[in-house]
Amino acid sequence: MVFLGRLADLAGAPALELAAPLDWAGLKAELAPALAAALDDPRNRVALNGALLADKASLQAVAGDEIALLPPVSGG
Amino acid sequence: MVFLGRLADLAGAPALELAAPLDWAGLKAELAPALAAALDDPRNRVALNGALLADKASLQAVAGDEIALLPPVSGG
Amino acid sequence: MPSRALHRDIRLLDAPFHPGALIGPFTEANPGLGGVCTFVGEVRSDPGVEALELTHYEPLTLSGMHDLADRAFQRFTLMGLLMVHRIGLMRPGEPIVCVSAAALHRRDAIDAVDFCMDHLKSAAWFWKREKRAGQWYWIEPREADHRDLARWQS
Amino acid sequence: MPSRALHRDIRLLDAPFHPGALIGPFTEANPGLGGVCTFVGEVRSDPGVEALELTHYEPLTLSGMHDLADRAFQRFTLMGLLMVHRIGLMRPGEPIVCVSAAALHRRDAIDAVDFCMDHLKSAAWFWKREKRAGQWYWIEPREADHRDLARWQS
Repeated sequence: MVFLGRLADLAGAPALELAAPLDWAGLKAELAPALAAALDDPRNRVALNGALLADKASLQAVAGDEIALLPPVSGG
Repeated sequence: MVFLGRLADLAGAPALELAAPLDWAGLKAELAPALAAALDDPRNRVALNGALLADKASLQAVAGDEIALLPPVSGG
Repeated sequence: MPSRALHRDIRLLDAPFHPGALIGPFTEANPGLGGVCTFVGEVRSDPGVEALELTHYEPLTLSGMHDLADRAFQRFTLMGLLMVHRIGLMRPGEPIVCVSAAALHRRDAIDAVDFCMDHLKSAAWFWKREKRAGQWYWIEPREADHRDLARWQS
Repeated sequence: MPSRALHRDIRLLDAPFHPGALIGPFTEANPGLGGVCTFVGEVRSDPGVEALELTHYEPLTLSGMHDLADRAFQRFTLMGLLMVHRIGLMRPGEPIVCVSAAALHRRDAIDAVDFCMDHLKSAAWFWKREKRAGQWYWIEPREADHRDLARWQS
């Protein structure tokens, strides 16, 4: 799982290895409370293998998948 | 007197020497009818020594003055 | 000019670049153009700012810039579009973005650059932080950037 | 940046010029800028057009460009403004106008270029004619140019 922008600071690292498979509830259970809360924040988007999820809670990740947690962008 | 843009074609030359002094009526009397009509056309502006006249008919030119007849501009 | 290929050059660069070296070839690649509009953004010399870092998310950022170019080509009558964006660590004075649009008419060229810049500033996948007094601070989106973006919704 | 001089470069040129050679020094003359917007207009390769000639009236044209620059500096927050316009005989593909604005913020730079171009196109003292099949034809102002100009009246 990769964390972008300020969420990398919150996670303490730009990436984290998690055991698959994972659904939304499983993912939140694996993360520290602050990161689980960031997952729920509607301003933060989730991408699976480079594709944004329209409905984050529908996440279904299997071994080898890359989950990305993306905070609001802050400009070029 | 100088003629800009298409008015130089109408005048047959870019410039013309006229005897001074000249007021508006005197200027029109010196010019061919087509040019006199162009003078009256409100789309054409008149400058005296590089300064646009707000009221063309107030023209008072003396020896050495440059009168310019300026048609609508057509872009850079 | 029937069915000539549209010229498109979209890049993410992780090292300093010289906009002038891009614009000459871009202009020459669009013969017959009426006008070229170019915007170059540089890292401002704000007091106390030592460096700027732009992070991107590779699977989204470049494809997002291509989507933006597609929309610019749909919305404006363009001959060519150049969109180059820095990522990584930058110092004040370094170019950070260069967008150039070539068109038959100036309105399309100017508006396309305006459109692309507004979207790059507040809808592209970049995260920016700046270093002041040895500390990094994340930059929040500016309200003015959101207002600029909203101009294109109509 | 307290009380730094504003950089202004306004010129009429009667021979071909290379915009790239103007923009580099212009950008360097405005250290600390946030963005530079540049528009370059070229003589379009319209079918049948062999040449273009721009006439000006020297006592009005250059001073009119300076007045326009004054208004741009009043209306937008600019650091520098470059406005270079060709006069005389030109061939398709030759640059005819180059306007560049440097500012702390992109909105000012882009809008200033847009403003100057609209005024140069339909309110500056130039007369244009083009040669087709060996004959010269005077160009009338385009309706679109008047509409573009009217955007700035409010």
